[in-house]
Amino acid sequence: MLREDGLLVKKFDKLLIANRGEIALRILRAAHELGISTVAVFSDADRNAPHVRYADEAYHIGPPAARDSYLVIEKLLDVAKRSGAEAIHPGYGFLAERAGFAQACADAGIVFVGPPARAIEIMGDKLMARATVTAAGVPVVPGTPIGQSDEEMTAAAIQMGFPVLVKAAAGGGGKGMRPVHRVEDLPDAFAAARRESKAAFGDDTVYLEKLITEARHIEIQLLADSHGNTIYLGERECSLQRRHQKLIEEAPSFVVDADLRRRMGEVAVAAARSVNYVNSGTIEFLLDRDKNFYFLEMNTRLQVEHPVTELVTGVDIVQEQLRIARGRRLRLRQEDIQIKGWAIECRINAEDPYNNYMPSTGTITAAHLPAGPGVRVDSGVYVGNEITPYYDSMISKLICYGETRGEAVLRMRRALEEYRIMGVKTNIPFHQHMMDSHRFLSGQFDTNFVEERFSMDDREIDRAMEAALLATLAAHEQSQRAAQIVAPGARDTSNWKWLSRWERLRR
Amino acid sequence: MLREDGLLVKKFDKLLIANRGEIALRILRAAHELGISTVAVFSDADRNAPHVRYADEAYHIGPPAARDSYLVIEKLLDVAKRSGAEAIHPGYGFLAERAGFAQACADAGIVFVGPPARAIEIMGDKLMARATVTAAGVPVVPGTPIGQSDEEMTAAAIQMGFPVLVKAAAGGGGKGMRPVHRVEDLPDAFAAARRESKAAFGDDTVYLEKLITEARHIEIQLLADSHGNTIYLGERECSLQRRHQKLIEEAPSFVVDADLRRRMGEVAVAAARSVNYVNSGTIEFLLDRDKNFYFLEMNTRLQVEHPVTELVTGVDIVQEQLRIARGRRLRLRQEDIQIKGWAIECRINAEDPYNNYMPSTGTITAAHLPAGPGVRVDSGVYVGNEITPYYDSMISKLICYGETRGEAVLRMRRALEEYRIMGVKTNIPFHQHMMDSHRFLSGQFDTNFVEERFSMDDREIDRAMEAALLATLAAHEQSQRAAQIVAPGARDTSNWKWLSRWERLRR
Amino acid sequence: MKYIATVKDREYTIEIDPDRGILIDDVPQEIDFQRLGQSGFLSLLMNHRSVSAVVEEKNDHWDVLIQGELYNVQVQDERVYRLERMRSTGATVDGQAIVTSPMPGIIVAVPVAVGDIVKRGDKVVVLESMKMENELRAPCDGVITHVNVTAGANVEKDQELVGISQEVAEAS
Amino acid sequence: MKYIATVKDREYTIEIDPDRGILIDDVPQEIDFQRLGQSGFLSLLMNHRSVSAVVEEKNDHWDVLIQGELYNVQVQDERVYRLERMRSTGATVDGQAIVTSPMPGIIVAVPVAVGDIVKRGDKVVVLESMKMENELRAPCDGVITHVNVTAGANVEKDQELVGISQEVAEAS
Repeated sequence: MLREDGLLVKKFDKLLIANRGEIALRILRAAHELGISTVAVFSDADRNAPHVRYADEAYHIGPPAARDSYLVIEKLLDVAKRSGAEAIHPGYGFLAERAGFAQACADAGIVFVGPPARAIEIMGDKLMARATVTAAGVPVVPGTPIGQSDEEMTAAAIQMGFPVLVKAAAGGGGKGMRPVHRVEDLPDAFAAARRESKAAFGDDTVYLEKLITEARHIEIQLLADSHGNTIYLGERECSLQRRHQKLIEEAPSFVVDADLRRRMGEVAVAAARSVNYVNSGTIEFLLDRDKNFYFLEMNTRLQVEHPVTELVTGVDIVQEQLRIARGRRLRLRQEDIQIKGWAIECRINAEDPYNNYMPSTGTITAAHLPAGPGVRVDSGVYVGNEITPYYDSMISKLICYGETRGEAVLRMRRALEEYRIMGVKTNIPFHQHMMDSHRFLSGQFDTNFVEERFSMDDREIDRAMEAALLATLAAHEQSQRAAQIVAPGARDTSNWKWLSRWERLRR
Repeated sequence: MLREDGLLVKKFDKLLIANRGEIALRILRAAHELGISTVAVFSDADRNAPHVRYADEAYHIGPPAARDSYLVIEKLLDVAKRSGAEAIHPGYGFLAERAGFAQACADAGIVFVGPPARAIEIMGDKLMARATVTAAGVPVVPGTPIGQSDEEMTAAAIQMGFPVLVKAAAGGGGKGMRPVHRVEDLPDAFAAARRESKAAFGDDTVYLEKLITEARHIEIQLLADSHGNTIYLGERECSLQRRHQKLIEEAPSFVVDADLRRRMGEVAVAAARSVNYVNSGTIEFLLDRDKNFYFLEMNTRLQVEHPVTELVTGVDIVQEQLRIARGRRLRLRQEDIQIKGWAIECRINAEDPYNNYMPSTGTITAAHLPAGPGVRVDSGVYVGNEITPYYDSMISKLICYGETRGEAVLRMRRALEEYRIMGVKTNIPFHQHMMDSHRFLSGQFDTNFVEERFSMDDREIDRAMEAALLATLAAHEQSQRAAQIVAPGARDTSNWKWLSRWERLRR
Repeated sequence: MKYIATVKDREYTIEIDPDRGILIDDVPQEIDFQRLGQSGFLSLLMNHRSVSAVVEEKNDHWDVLIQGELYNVQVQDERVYRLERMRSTGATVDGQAIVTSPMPGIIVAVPVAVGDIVKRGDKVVVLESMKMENELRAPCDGVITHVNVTAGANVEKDQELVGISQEVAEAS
Repeated sequence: MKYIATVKDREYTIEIDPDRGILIDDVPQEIDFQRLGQSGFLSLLMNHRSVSAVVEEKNDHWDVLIQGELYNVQVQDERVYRLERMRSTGATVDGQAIVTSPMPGIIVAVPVAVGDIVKRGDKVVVLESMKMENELRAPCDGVITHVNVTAGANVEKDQELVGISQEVAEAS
């Protein structure tokens, strides 16, 4: 069914997943569970990736750089045509929020698992989005209109008072975003935000917003079908960020009660309706100390952190996306949505928390995932996986569920200890330190907490002696083995006996 | 606190786990999540097992045979003393239902994470159990009293009518149990049941029960604290069995509605109260076609299939066990328990479903676990793990959750496809075939379904050509490599090119 | 290079040719074959169909695990295959079947004796292992020629337990 | 056999002796050390305390992962260690620090020039990689001696970007 707004909605049996990594695997699994067959695409860097191995079919689409592979609309449409895929799921990142891609799919008669192109377009343009939702009665953060000169923006900043936030009009995920506390730092911030935005989105338009301090980042998950039904699935707490990259997300939020949840949810539904939204989407809000909330932006796609909502509502958001794209009515009404228990997600990034979170590249030499009750791992990495600078540094998501927030935190601690990744440095110690932090445990944090009031320096680590011993035993083992290879006749194995000797003594 | 019935209940901070395999790991994780430190024990066969590696401390307790290690009470109490463990969790199997072990713990001042010895004793004696629960108004299956001669039992069988069930008085888990349809088969059945019971429990007393045909095996999960509060956590459907070994369990049951659940739950609570039960326990019922239910037995311990109840109630049963043993009151009242969604567990056994489910021994050479939303794996196996005849053949449990039964089944199919174990044959194809079976999908099965109306012969497998190709490519790769090692100078690598050639053609 | 691969009574002729690529039963296939590290995990793209498998070499065959199913594949060089076929044509196979222990355990019962006539599927040994009694059955019709164990004996994996002389084997 | 293992400025003397067993800083320890297959996964029982780790050899050290934390351990034969200490005693280390690229990427900016005086922690290069800008900082106080790259350059991992002459190193 081609709707008036250009959105194509119809039953399909074969789905192309225009993405890679953990999210491609997540979507593949949902499709398999609905009996939909799957088509993966891969760059040269991803031939051995799980999304290729788990798909029913897989097509090569070019060299590693995304601009030559995962971002090339023509290649994706060509694979859809060759494979007979009737629908495309964009995942997040890459082409997920390109209105042109949604439109190109519709034009080719392919279902785009997402909202109508027009909704992406409006919400993708921060200024248009502000105007549209404001008209629908949604509160927004004060800011400048688009198209102002640096001088006009500087004047506006002085008038609204510092701190302010320089934002890329095309931005998302924290890219092209710079907080500025003093007027003299504005020129550098304009330049940096433009550079990042140009590199990431091919557009260098920036504008200003008032920076709400001590604010929390709270977002509302929405589902909307093509028949006009829109519901909210509660909130996610996403305040723990670094350089506007979310690191830890929770559902529900420590500071949102039932009444605030209902009010934010209803405003979020109104915002979505203002652009005739269909499929899964998220309204991001800033929540200030006095529980006032302001519309930040809408993410017109599936989000990285969707699992925490899945765990506390019992709803499989990706399956719902596919059902909605197939034209089905939502089975759930607002009153069916209940929040039960608590879920926390830690994003596992290839970066060094002890060295200014510098990204870490290399080849994964060992990967042992945590498991057991209440633990979910959405991962796209594998042994032999080369972590390259071509794609972003998030390699896995660890999500834990508990009956209460305390139990979820304790389970996360346990799971982080079980997680073993070698070959790149990861931010697992950061998460461990956070799970031990009193501020985190008491829920007392805002969006600046990680950058301004959290340090790895005070982390106590008490396994140095064991590490020293293990490395020494491994080194000794190796040298003994080498010696035996060189002169097998010259020595017996008695040097090894002490090891088993100690074992025997204990038996 | 030492209660009147001899049960010791007190706060403890160090727990010894008197078990191995997946359940030892399950308990370790729960203890870690409660901040309780853990002591593992291991036989010679288990030095490298996960429960040893994940525990805070580990002690060797003897050779592989359980009677020389995991079943030796003195060794376990000695380890508790040496390590300073203040409590012991027995898991399931091994010493879990030995009243003498519970009593020995109490005598040594060690908390036994389970019921009072007297409750184990009564419920462990099938006949005493029948008498006790009957007095509490619980319906039971007709049968003979204990201590009858073969002649008396034969006469009783003729009187109550065939089929009957020969049961070991000390039995459990299907061991020492034999269905008999004709009077002439009774002598053999008596002999076999006695042999098995003697071997498994050191006791060869048997008795008879009427065999309820077309019955379902439904059990009620209970939690009881030491302050007199007992609640039920809904039912589990355990009818899919082979030789009285459960293979697939679900929660809830297809045939139990809210009213029946309440009635069975209340009867189960009454049965538990009749022995002053404390901690986690399960009342097993037979449910006939007319929805009459009969008490079968009580399992006075944690059960293999507890995860399905955890997934639909959100309650962590093992954590609750530890809290109860520490003397805490139940946080949950009956009205807090709600069943949400559907969960299915498949027991992954080392056995060959295509060859009469013959146990399979060997060394695990590869193990890749399924993951993603709604999938839980409780596993104790690892690469390098030798599957020996010393312990039972269940190597892992795969549990899937869905919003509905259909979704749980579809997710289980997906997860079974993802599961990879090499080195032993497993019953994964059995589970796959069951998940495809119309009878299973429509919920139409009883306890005889697997043995009498389910066959692997009609399973269609369509990947033979791919298997042939993969083996041939692996063999070719190996022979080419061997040839190059023998005469490196004599051949170039052109024989390899076709592989990369095909790759290149596609790029 | 031509191979004959046999799976469950089905035979495939697989040709690996530097010039012609890969042909299965003479049909060319577009193949992309990858080994993940040094493990037995393999990934195959066959005309874009993705197949993920674990492949391991055994004594006389290859074990291939695909989507939960274990395939027993015999791979033979075509020339070896032809030679073996030629050799066996017309000959009579010496009809002796041996029932071996599939795992270590204890013999519970041996309900047959030398000279007994058994049918395929008849119970010949009861073995206890992994806490369960397992019944070993005759793989063919025949006469019991020897019984190497008695009840109570401890046996190892692959130990020979009972011999059966088969009916005269058919010429293949 | 005596080894000196160094972790985060802490030194341990570890003696592995066929007769005396294992001693850490002269204290005997009850040790059970197991390697799981051929992988880097190790299991240690040290006086019954269980430690599970992944250990891998790097160029000049060992990486040891325990409960999420990665430890960089230097292991030296005691004799080698003593020789090196003797050699370095009294000598002055030539104070040159090199800022290298921790990963491939594109240089966004180089806010220093030859001759600039920098403090430890000052920004010397901005590198874009994994879609983010990353600031590389001076590892020590000193003077910029050379700058090998300019904005816009593609760099490889471990490529030398900027050199800094350190203050005179202290005799150790």
